[in-house]
Amino acid sequence: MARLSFPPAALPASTEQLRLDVRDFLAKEIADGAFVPRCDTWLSQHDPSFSAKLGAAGFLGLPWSKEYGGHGRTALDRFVVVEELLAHGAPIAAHWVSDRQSGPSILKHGTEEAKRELIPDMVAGKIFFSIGMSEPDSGSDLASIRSTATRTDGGWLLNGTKVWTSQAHNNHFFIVLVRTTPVAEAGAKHAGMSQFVMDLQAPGVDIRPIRTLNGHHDFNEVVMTDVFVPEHYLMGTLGNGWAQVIGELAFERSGPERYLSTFPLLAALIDAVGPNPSDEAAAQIGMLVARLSALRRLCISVAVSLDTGGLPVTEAALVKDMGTRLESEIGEVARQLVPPGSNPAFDQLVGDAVLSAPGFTLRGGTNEILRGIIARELGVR
Amino acid sequence: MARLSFPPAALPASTEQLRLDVRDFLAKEIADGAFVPRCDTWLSQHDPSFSAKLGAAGFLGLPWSKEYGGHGRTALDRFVVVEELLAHGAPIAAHWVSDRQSGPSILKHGTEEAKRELIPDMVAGKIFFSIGMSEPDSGSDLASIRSTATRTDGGWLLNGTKVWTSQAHNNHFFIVLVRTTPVAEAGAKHAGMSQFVMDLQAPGVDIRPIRTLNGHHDFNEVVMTDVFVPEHYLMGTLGNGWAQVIGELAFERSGPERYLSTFPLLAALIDAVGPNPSDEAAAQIGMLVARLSALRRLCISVAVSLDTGGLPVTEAALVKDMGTRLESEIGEVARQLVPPGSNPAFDQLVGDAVLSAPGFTLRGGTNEILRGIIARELGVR
Amino acid sequence: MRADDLLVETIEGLLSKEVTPERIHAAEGGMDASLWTLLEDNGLTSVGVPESAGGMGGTLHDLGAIVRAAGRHGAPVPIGDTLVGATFLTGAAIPPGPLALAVVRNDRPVIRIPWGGVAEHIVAVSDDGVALHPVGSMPISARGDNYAGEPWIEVAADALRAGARSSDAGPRHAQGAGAFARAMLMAGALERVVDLSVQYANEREQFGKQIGKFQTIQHYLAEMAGEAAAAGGALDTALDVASSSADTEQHILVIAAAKAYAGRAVSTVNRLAHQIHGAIGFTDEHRLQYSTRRLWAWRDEFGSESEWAAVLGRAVASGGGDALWPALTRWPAAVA
Amino acid sequence: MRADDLLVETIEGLLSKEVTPERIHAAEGGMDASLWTLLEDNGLTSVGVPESAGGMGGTLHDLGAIVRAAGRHGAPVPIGDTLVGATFLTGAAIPPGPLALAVVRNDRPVIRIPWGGVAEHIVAVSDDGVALHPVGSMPISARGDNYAGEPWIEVAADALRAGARSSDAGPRHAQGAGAFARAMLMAGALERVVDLSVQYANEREQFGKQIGKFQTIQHYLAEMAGEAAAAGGALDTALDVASSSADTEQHILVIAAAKAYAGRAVSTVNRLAHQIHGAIGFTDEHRLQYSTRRLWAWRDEFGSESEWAAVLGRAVASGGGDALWPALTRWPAAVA
Repeated sequence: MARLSFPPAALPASTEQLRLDVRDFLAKEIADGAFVPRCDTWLSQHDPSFSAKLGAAGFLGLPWSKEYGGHGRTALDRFVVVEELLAHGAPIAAHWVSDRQSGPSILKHGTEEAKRELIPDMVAGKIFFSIGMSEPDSGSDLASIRSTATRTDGGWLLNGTKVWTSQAHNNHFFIVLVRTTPVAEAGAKHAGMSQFVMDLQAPGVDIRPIRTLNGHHDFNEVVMTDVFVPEHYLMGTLGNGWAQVIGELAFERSGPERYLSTFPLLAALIDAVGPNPSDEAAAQIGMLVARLSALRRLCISVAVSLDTGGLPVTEAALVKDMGTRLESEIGEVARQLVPPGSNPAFDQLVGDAVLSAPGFTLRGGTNEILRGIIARELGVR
Repeated sequence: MARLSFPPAALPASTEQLRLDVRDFLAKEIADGAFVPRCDTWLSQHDPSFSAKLGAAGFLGLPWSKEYGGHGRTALDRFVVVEELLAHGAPIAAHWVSDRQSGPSILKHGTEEAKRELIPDMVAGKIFFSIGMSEPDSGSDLASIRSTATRTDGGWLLNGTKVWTSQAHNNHFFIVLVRTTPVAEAGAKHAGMSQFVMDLQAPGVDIRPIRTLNGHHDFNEVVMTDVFVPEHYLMGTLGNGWAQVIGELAFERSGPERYLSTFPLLAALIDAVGPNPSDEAAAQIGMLVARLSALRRLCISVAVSLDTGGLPVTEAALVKDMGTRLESEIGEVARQLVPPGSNPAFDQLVGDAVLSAPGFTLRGGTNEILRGIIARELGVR
Repeated sequence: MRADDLLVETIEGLLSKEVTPERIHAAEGGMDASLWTLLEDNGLTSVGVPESAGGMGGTLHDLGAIVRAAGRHGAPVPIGDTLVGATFLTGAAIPPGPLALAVVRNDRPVIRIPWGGVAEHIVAVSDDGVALHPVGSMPISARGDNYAGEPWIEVAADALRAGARSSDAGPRHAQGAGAFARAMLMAGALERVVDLSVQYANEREQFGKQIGKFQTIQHYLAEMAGEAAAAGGALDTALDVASSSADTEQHILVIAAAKAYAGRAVSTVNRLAHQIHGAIGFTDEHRLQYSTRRLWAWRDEFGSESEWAAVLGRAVASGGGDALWPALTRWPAAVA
Repeated sequence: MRADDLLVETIEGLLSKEVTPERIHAAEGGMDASLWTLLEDNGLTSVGVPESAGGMGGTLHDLGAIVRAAGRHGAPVPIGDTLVGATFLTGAAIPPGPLALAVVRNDRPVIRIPWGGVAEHIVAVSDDGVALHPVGSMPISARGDNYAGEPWIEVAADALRAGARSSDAGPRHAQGAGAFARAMLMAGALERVVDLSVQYANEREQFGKQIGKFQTIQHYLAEMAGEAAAAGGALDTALDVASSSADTEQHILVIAAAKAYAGRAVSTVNRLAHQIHGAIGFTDEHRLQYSTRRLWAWRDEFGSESEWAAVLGRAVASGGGDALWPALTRWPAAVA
């Protein structure tokens, strides 16, 4: 019987000092009024100056090679930093994509020139990236994208439309997936795609806001009309874009941002309920804590596996499915245990959670897609 | 947009006196120690003497024509009686199928001879029926049954195996669905089936117990080997069995037994929790009550619709889907609000509910089948 | 009992024509004044107020049908609070313009008043009785919008309490009335969210087929339809009992059940609707969010589902187990 | 940290061979004495007891692996309570034969003792300390079986309290130990139920295809696998923390989380497993119910999920919001 594998794993002791350093840093920032803890900050709270402070403090690009300006530490060191930033509700949307996936992607697939040009400023928290994947009609069926890149002198011309590019209006670049060979010629739906780094300030780029029901402008539509991309911004092998993207999914899906988006609300809920809850209120809070603790362990197991060369795609999908449901339910429990209207700061956190929740279980692969992946791995055919 | 229809409806005032009569009757029976309230009594608590008492009191065969010994009242009168019996956890498994569907079926489809022979004793609570539908490999796919009836002198010879025939070991007859034309000849999977009344004491009938995980022997396998059934036990039109069965589904699926199976536990829970629950315990109990009340209203709407010639098959499916989940959840809430070990009578009711719950959402059409029916009616194609 | 057919047809026709996404959007943070005027001109803002008091007359079921329709369409006007607010003004002249309802609880120094930002008068119900205040006369300490852009205000309880005429009605009843209006609105909006989801499931294609062909989507829709139907049933029961029973404690309990059920339904229905709609339903351009944001706002106003379920649960607990079934059979009672 | 590989192989091999549905069935209402003897002969009934005290030695993770395997196979012997019960007998000779664990709470005059019906000795933990009683010496006031046919007894608290040797351990710790054993058993049984369901979904055909091809069934399996994995993760954390931290209050909290999570998982996993298996899984002849009945029984024993979640919730509430995250990062702590 196939079974998902979450081998017992713990973070190495070497991460402990780093954790305390980040915690101290954040305590000072909060005390200085640099930020007020919020929910879902990795998507919504874009603060370049805060990101630059993190860069200056050495908390970005941790696992990246020193050769390109990284800190040469481990992915688990980054894990710990990210956990602390999320749990404290810090404004980390500016560097989020850059630090989580663009940097690693460039280091793995980018040209030498691109690495030298981009990585140092990403480590410094000064250059920020978005993701150029979804298209208006692709939805969960990512392989159906239609944007194209065609050869031109010294590089490529990109055309098409990307949607759901978070923070494109505030960031400098995105890594974009486009067709370099038409489906008809490529033979298979997944063939003929390539990835490029693209400058979001380049001529021919039109960035239009997509406002969401929570009142945010986090997302954009990015329309590319003959946007020139220099040759050295091609990522990896021409035509190998799909495989490169899929290889990153475990990294994208398994992080602590998949269950900690509403952690600041849970902490606030505990204070709002006070030290002597009824048995039943205590049970509701305790069960949320038990779930968080269990998922955190699974998440660490995935992180350790990734760090040691494993590719726990299904396990990551499972953590994301369960984690995003949990972070949604924290909002539901909170609003029922503490009715609105008595504490504006608390109401703000509840509002963040309730109105942002629909996104939790959609972004980065809907939960229905994830469950299909899990079921296949379990061996139903 | 297609939408399910639950027109506002209430029981007629004419049912009120009957309700009070049943309630008085039951109060006396409980006081006399005739029964202790239990969960899921319509399936599990088989008590011929109690059924005979109900018959003598005039509470069975209520809507059936006086011509055949019935009381000539309405289906809504029966509804009220059944509600009271279920809510009080009375032992009603003996006459349950007979009163709910076999009687109406015989009155609608049976021969004059069968009606005269069987109905009066069914009204008296002295002849009890089971259902002969499912087969070992049919499961949710009822049209795939393989039992047969072939013509013989003066009647039919029945062969095959029926499973999940509740109380066949205690009852007198079942109404059985068999093939009278092989699939190959009938053309369509649903064609060529017929219904018969069959005597469970006839030669060639072998009744074998199916014990269930709750420790009960409620169900049986009924093996038929050349069982003779007289001609006058044919129900309705030869070959029309499928349509006859489907026409009864709304009646079978919409009754209050689809949400009241664990009502006695809810009443006991309220006493066990006591008059001063915490806010959160009160909310859990209150929500169960709100759900019961809402479903009861939908159920009454379906009953009134059926009574006035409607065929609310989908609405009945909806009530059953929601009601069976509710009656399962009552057990889950109860065992968490009142830990086991302090009150044996309460523990008994919890045990009834927990161990019988898997059956609630399977019997009479699994909830997955029901949801497919509902979705089709909503207009997804 | 049911609402007048002609009335239902009138309100449905009117709202179908008037309440467009563009107008809902434009009204956020305020209300749609021209819609209000149209409703007022059609006499729909005083249904349930006796003709003798200058109203249109009509039954509680008529009132319920209007507010439910307003919920179904997301009408950006305080029709619900105006209609239930007027029922507290027995013997007083009912002023023109929208009303807001203030539940002046003893344990709160400041009272949040839904729709206070656009109402002309506040019906304030406290233990001292009922007071009618022009909004302009009230010291407003805070303003804000609920999730749906419906503007509330906060006013000191003492100011609201001033000038009250003694009444049988207290803050519990006002909380109940506000919750009743929300249960009506929510029953309508839940139906709309189901309808939108069915429609979307038939239109949207993924992996080469309509998403409505996926079994999971079908089951989501079935579950949503069940919750919406049950919320509607609970509302119908509350309307029946509040119309026919003289016992106002019974009114509170059936309203509790209706508001609790509606709130419960929102959690499931909104969640699954957004899951079905995917990213597009999360944008502020899609019709869905005009309904789902209202549902999230309304389930919190005048008591959440857990607060109302606790009201019902405490009543049931104090009655004991044997009293539960007889109580349930009175919700609704049999009728001639 | 993890259990010894050879040990895991040994217990798995042994139980795979011995624990057949027939033997589980035959043992209901008692235990499988020959299985017990076999385990004892292999030294598996004293793992976790130091060699100096006549035990086999081994770590808490070893102990956990044995009990988890017993849960996975539904082994009808009190191996869990025997192993955790022995940990209270520090300094005392550990008697041969199965142990049962009595949590002698002050608020109960009579104590129900799981597995008391077949144990040879009772480890009774009260505020007076720890007492070891031959079962034969105890006044048994009631007998019964849990849902899985595992026999309990009830004994007067005073009789259990008699002769206690003073100890740092009190009834809270014994409740925790019993819950810990249940969390181990449940983690194993949950895995088994998922495995059986996957297997059945691949075998059973309905409407002309394997039911595992229906999207709804696939999603049920995914959800079940998630709950089982998380329950296993919570157990692993409890084992790690209880092995490495000197703070027994921390032990109680991670055990609370593990038992609470396992109980929560049972509701989902059992419900969906039976829904997938249909009628056949509801019969007493199918393998499934040997696992699901145990899970229903175990989630109630030594505290339900809501009781343990409340323990955790009260601890968290008393610490305040800011203390939660630092606490979570110690469950488990980083290790060298």
